[in-house]
Amino acid sequence: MRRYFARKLLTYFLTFFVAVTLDWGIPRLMPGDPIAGLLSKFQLQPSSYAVLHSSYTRAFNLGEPLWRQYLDFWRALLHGSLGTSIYAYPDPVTTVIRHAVVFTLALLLPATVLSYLAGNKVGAIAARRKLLDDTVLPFSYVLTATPYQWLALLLAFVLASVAHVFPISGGFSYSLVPTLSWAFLWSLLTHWFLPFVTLFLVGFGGWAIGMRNLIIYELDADYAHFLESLGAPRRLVRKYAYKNARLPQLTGLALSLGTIVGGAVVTEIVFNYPGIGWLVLQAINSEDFFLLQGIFLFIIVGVLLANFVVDVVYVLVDPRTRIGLQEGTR
Amino acid sequence: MSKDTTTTKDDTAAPTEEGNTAPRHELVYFALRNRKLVIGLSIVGLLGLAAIVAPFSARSNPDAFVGPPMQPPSSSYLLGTTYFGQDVYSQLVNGLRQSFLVGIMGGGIAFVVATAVGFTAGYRGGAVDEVLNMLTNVLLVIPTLALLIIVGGYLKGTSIVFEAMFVGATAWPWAARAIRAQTLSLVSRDFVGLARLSGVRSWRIVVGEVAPNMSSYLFLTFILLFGNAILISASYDFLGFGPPGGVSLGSMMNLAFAWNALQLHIWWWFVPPGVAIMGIVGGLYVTNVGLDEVFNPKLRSL
Amino acid sequence: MHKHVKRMTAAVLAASLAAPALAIGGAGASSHATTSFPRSQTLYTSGTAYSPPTNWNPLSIGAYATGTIGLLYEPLFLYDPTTNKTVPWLATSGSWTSPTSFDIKLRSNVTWSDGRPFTAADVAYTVGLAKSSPTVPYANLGQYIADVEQVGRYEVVVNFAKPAYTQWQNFLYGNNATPMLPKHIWSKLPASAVATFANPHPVGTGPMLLDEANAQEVAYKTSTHWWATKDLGLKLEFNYLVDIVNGSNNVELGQVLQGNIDLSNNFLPGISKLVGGISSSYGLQTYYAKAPYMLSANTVWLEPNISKAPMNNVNFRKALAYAVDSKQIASVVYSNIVQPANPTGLLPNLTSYIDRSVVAKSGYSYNTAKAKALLKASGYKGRTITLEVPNGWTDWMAAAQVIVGDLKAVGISARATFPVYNTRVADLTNGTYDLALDNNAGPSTTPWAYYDRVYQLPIQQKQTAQLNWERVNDPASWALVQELGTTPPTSTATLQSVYSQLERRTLQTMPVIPLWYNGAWAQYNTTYWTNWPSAAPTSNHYTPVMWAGWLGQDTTILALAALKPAK
Amino acid sequence: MSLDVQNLVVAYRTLRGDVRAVDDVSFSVADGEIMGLAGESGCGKSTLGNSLVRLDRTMRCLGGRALLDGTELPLSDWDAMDDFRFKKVSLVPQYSMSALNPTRRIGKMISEVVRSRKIRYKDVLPELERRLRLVGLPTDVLAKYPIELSGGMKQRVVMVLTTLLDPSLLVADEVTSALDVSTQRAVGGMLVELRDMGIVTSTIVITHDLSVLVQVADSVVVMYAGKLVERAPTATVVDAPRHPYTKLLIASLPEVGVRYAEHVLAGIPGHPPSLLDPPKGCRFADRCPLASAECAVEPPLVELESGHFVACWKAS
Repeated sequence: MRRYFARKLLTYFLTFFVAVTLDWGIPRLMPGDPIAGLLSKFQLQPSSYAVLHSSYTRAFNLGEPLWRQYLDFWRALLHGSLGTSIYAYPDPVTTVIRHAVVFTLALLLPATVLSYLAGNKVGAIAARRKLLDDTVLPFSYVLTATPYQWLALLLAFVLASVAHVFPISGGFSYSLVPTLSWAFLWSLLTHWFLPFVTLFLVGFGGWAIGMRNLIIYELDADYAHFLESLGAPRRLVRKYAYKNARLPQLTGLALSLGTIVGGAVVTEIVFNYPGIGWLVLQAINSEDFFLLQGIFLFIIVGVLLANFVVDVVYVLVDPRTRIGLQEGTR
Repeated sequence: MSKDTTTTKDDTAAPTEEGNTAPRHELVYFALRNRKLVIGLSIVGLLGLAAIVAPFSARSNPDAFVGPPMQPPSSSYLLGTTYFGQDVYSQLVNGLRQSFLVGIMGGGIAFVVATAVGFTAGYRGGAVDEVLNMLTNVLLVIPTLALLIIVGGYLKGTSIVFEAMFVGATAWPWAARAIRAQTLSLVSRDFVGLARLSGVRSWRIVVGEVAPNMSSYLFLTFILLFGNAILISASYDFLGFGPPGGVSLGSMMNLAFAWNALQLHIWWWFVPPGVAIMGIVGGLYVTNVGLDEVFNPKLRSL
Repeated sequence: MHKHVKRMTAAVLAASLAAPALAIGGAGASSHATTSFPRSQTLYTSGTAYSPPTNWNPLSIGAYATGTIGLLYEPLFLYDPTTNKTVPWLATSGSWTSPTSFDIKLRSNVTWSDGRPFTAADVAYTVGLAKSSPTVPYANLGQYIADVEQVGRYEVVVNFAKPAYTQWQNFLYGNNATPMLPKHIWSKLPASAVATFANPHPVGTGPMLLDEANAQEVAYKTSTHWWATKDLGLKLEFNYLVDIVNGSNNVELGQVLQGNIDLSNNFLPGISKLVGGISSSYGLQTYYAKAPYMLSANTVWLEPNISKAPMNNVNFRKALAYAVDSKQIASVVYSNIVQPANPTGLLPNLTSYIDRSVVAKSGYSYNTAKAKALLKASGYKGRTITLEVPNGWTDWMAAAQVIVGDLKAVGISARATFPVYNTRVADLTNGTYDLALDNNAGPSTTPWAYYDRVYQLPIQQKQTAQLNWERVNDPASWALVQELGTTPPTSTATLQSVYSQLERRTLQTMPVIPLWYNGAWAQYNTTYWTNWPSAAPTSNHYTPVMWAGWLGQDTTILALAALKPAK
Repeated sequence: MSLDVQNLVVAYRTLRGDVRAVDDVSFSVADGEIMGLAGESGCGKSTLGNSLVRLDRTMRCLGGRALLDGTELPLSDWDAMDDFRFKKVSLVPQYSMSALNPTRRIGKMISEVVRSRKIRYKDVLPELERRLRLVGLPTDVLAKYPIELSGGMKQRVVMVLTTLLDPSLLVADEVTSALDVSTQRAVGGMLVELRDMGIVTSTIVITHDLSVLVQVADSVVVMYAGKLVERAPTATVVDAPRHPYTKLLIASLPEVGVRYAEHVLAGIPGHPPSLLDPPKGCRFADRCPLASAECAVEPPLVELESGHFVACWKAS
């Protein structure tokens, strides 16, 4: 078991290393001079341009040779620093991200976990009842084939723009100062709802279909037939099928984390929801590659962590893996 | 997500004692009887047809300013006009064409990479497997958008072909993993062992023994990659990394969003492209499950 | 195990929902007493800030939060582009007492928000930074200024080593007018930090105080001690001004329609359809009730790279000018909220400087036949030229499509490309582009700044400061521009003759092709506040935009002071 | 008379009609008898055995009946069959290696199955543990997952579980084919032991492998193309088979180590006929070296001597 996790951790570390190295390249590989881009937004006289250019180049550590920059980057990273944001100059990138992260987590975690749980449950029920199979399933196909941004647009149009049931944008009402008051919490909740529903629904469809199809397979597995030959009631057979079908679903969860994050990005953009995804667009629009680099680093770490959690849960849930580990056969 | 609809379960297992492998015409029969397959294929087929005849059925160049702006659907403008007075119908059929192109090209490239990586990793094992696994992991973890931004930064603006190639180059990891798992389970079977012992060269074994045994699985994988490629490119387009103009379904949504279609209530600008994408991708997914049921006798119901 | 998983899930969900509340709310709660801004006492604005407010240093151009100049810090004079007049602000007057001395008289009852009086020492300090700190935006003045004298508590004399009329004028008036800084605070900073430190606790002379800032917005509270209330009878009727960081313009239109934003300075597509037209019920208003709806803000050029063929050919450039139909761009892309530019490119506030006879003789207009003829004369061989527009600038991208269509129509093989912004900047500074859209020529009190941008010499390998990006090498015109800088503002006849010459030379050589005027986008919702800036006969004809350079240096602050609650 | 099968017809439903995998088969198994069921792949033996316990959803019982201890088994009624399964009739499937739910501890799974049959786990646990010890398994296998057990151990667990409630009829479907020779013998011995101890009343052993039958079976039924062709005491079948098909089958047997009859039978020219549209008359006629005109009429199953039935015109 220890060897397994040591190996896993090594893989994670290597992946992290490669991904971070690529990420480091973002502001440096991009064509054009990020400082020139920044300064072009001010109307400057040539003399002050030269002075500012050199001071900003120093401030963003872009003057050193590349290998030096690379080492400095790792050193700073280990100290928890991701440099300075152009978009929110002079705030450090970490501060900018920290403000956005809470919103994204509040959106992504419940949407992912709830859609996963609900999708699995409903898919399992659909596999059991013909009526549900004929109604829930087509609906699920529609949902999972829906581009996130389109569902978001549709919800924003119908429920916000036309019906005015929900606010169309933002993380909370402009008229409130963030405080721990009921009014503020309510405002957070109403602004959170539509983006949450978007992420939830699209995810839900996929999980429901996945679970339904997996259960159909599982019900045809040898152990299911054996249970039947022992006269076990359908309930028990389905229970086993459901539990076993959760395993490939869990693998699916790990594989689709990237897609889910991508969905969150476009959804946040549609609703102007001030999370990481929205920040991606701001960083792109303001050509803030340092911020972009920080966000992507954050996503990389997040996805890796989530993968690790899935790995651990998988080991907890699947005795085959666990036993295999203990016997050192894997 | 939907990629789980083809499970890693071994659906190519030898048929039961009494069952016999279905002859081809029987597959056709089951295919025709399978409601999912028929519905899925009809939707994809219809939309595909619309894409193919797009240049003939479009009423104008999709970018041309043909009429008064913001016209709701009417007999003169089937799906209304955009904020700028472009014909939404013409943009839609043209966008469908682009989406299919991206789907086939992007999905195709991803499929080729996924099978190559999956077969090699699963068949060769060892260090090759480790390296390929690492590559797969890295691609699964890093946000592909980051790569797109860098690569796209060097190209002044993108094109459908570039986008399809990019999607193809980045969307394969999950499929590679699934194919690797399948290959692993097949490689342990007798016939591959026999072939190996008899000194047949590896790629011949893969092409001659392994691939045919999972042909239906591979086909289903391609269908899912096809749909994925369309969805992915739609979100790139929506973020503004697509080809310029209102020429793809994703950029139609992007433009509609950027030009206030929500507030101006120009719903006919962003609803059709979404429905079209949903139709293609949903149709493909349903086709996928239908085909799975046709290929796999165990899942057939009479 | 299953139960554990369930319990864990529930805990994660609860925590993830509570997290933002705690993280955002908790932070605010500890430092702040205001919990909300009463709607009827608050003015909501947006369309200026593209990033979270983090900086209130008026010298950090491009970085300081909306309101820093205007609401907190104030210049000596305001400039009213609609009347082309200056308005004494912290100064009561300013005048040349000799060709090299400028005398400024100050108001005597102005105080900083920390209670200290505003005096000549502050002005002398601020002007003096031009010499002592090379990072301040007006450091180019340093070489001209000899010394700054304080005459008593409320008078300053600036002595110049050599004439620098236009540069000094830019320091005093218009969108680059420099706000006055409190010496007692700023002199403690190291010289290198003067222009860059974030100044999180600003102390200014203006009508408002910084109240609260988060990633979404910055809020100001109305000060009770504003000098202009006593001196000029001006008073802000609102107690709070909240400026919201831009989302997408799409989101913003929704907020304006719903009355959540009172003043939006974003480009909001479709606004011309909503004002007065299909739904006047929204209570939306713009400066003009009909086209072009907006005041003009800057000139958009089609910028040819003159260092490359075929753009180095004057007939080719003229062909471009005749080929593009600016009216179509204005109507199709902008729904007529912009207007086609005057051939000289000078903004409407500078109309009085335009020599009509020159325009009548050498001006151009949309004419495909002429374009084709000029193209033929240029010997154009059909090389494909590209038109660069930064990716994501949606209106320009749409305009680029129209332009390319127009160019193709006269036989120019053209293609639009949409590189990322930094690539486009690099291409322009390095001179590796063919055609570009550009709007560097912002508002100014005289045409000098416009021609300074067009003709600046020498041409460097990297044209970094956005000057002469088209790389025109015209020493004669550049000499005329320099002559403007040394001609006293009082010599109006000399100046006008130089302007006429520059206008003629520009139209004859077409170094840039003015296409249309970008608007000073401003849309108001009248639900909570009325008496908005308007061309109609009202008491409020001031500039309606909160943008840097407009709010505190033009007359937007006067427009805000004229607002009345709707009741 | 424990099991009495009368004119049983079981068919697979396919597109082109019913495939009669078991066609009008009658036989009986006495109390304490172990009956072998042999034949080529696809002859219907597995279908026959399985249909007595678990009629797959793709199959249908088209006729005939099966009486167990005088009671008719409701073969076509899935739910009613549940009353018999496990308690009266039990099946050791050919996929014993994968018959146990891989994600459940064995004891837990057994307790859940037992409880689902309205039996208290506590009540059967001592007997379960006794029988595990009986077949040479430590009782702590109950705390293990299937993956922790070897193939032979899994096989034994499955056998203990299926016979836990002392069924009247045990159907053992290819229980030995996946095992090595020594384990094979042990499992065979176990079948005999189960019978000897009175745990199982009667047993049907389905196999390709006639050598196993020689070891355990009292009598043998040989099937060909869905039809019962010969039934006799084991010794008779081995030493004096009367049906030409049985003869060929036996002739191919003796070499040690050849376990799959089908490999050897490749020597018999031709293929079994399609069951979708079986030939009239004797179904073996096409491949039969003795075939003649009379074979165009289906031969009846005739009792040549006591307990020896043959369906062949040439046998009498």
